[in-house]
Amino acid sequence: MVADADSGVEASGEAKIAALFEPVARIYGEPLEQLPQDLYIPPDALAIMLDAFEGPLDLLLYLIRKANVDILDIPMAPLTRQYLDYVESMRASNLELAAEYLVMAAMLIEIKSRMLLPRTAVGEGDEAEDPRAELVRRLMEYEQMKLAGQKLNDMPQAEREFFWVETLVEKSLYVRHPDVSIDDLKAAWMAVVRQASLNKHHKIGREELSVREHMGIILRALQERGGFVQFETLFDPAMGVPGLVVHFLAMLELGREKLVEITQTEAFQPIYVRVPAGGHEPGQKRA
Amino acid sequence: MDTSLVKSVLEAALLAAREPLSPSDLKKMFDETLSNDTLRKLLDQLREEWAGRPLELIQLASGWRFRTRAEFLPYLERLNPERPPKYSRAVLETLAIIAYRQPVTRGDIEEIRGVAVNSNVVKTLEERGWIDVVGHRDTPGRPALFATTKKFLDDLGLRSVSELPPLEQISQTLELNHDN
Amino acid sequence: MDTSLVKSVLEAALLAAREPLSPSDLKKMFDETLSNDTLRKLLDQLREEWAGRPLELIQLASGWRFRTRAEFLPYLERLNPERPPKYSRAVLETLAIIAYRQPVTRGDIEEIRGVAVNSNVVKTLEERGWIDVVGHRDTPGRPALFATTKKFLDDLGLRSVSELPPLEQISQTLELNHDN
Repeated sequence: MVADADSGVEASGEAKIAALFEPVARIYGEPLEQLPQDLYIPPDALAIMLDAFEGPLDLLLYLIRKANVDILDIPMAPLTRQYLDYVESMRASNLELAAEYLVMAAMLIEIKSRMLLPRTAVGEGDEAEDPRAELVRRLMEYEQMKLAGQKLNDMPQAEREFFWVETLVEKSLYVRHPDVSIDDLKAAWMAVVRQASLNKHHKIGREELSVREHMGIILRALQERGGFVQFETLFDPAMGVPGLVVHFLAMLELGREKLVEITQTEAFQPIYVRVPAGGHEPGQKRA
Repeated sequence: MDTSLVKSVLEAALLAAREPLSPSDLKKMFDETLSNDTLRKLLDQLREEWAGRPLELIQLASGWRFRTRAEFLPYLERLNPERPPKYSRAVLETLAIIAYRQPVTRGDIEEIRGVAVNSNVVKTLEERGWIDVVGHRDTPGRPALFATTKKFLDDLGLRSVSELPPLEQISQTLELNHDN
Repeated sequence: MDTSLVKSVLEAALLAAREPLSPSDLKKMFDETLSNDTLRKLLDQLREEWAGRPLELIQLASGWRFRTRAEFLPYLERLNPERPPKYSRAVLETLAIIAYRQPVTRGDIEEIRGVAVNSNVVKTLEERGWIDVVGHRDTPGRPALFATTKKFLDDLGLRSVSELPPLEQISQTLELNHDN
């Protein structure tokens, strides 16, 4: 099995074979079945010819199409003679001939001889099968696939007729932050508590947690407003009574922890809340 | 989420993707559930918005993708001197048989073409990612069954094998066959 | 050649290119000579036309190319999710201490955890916008007091710190754990 030995890249194509055959047809100007026996094709050209055909079916199709005969009623005798002429010329030129060509030659001869015999019906009502039927079926299927291959080749193909769009995505432009859930936080806090065995002496309840949050709120407000404000201005009635109570407790806790100084010059005078001495520099973020 | 933002996200994703994006890929980007209808409508709108522009949004076997319009090829090909090779007739015929008759064994291909199939031909198509082995026929030797891939359809801009060009009705006689 | 066609060709090439395209690459596509000025003007026009859209045309050392705008990256990321990054134990514990014991100094955190607090840990949380300095304790060195921010509450879906799981519950869980 030697035919079809290509690596996928177009070698010479049909143009060459057409060029080869055209002068022959013109010189003799007759239908193919009457081509002379001594048709001479130079060995070099034969090699190209063999390359140009994709096998015996391709060669047969070429001969049939060239002769413009009905594929359903192939004149077997001239076709076989034609085919054998080519195969013989190739053999005479010592070209290595693929086995398929010889198998096809045998097949053609067999069909031709069966054509000479009277046909016998296989069963009642059955029409005797034409000895050419299988060959015709194969030729037609092959031709269909050959044309389909050309059509596929004619279709627009990615990277040949069009290009896919694939614009740059610079992942570094987006930093993905880790997700933290309340459960993660709880687990972390439990680990801290367990590790420090704080669970006995550092009970922090729900209320106390809001107190601690409000401590932050007061400190933040104080910082935003220059570190010295009147006590009442830190209380927003919108907080509601429970909110105001927690806020007040937070204020007391801040005082106890010496995080703020709460001052009043004398009774009934305004109360001031301020960042403890040592001063607060506005805009300062870190100590 | 604002519809025009959803559309912009879809556009950004489709312009940046290395592969066609399926509807389920596209929906994955949003917290809110996007119905198939809405998605389809937005994709159609995008396609229309790009109508007079250099790209076209097309639907392929494996999803949606933007590609350059064919009329820009003469310019763009000057940028990419390296192009996919032209395939030989052996490769094209083998591809056609696999595409139209799939799944087929190498033996089936040889039967139709009437010649042995060179292993380079199969390799060429496999390396292009256009065919692969989808199983084995339960006959002696358990020959591999070849079929075309999604990439083959994508590269040809097709949604399914049924969109392949219809097979030629073989005429009994051809007026003029070898006119090339 | 019509200017708007030249611009469309430039747009198609830049959208389809895998690599940045240099001015000389871009000029290669046209038979007519394109001056640097004209090219530059057309590229600037393209950049403006894409102003409100999901891509931006950027100029790099090696040439021009389209890039997905940063605000779309969070959506695109969901198409190929990478393993989500995680905070170290030190970061989580520090955050927990600040959340439950705010306002606290770094010294407080170190005392509770029993180890020094790496400044990267605090920086990580500050850069995330989850903690900030709300004041200074009036002790030598005036250490900064850290508290959690509104962004922290928003990001965790809390209305207030008091919605964090209360410690009673945690203690119970701990006791249960001790029983095992």
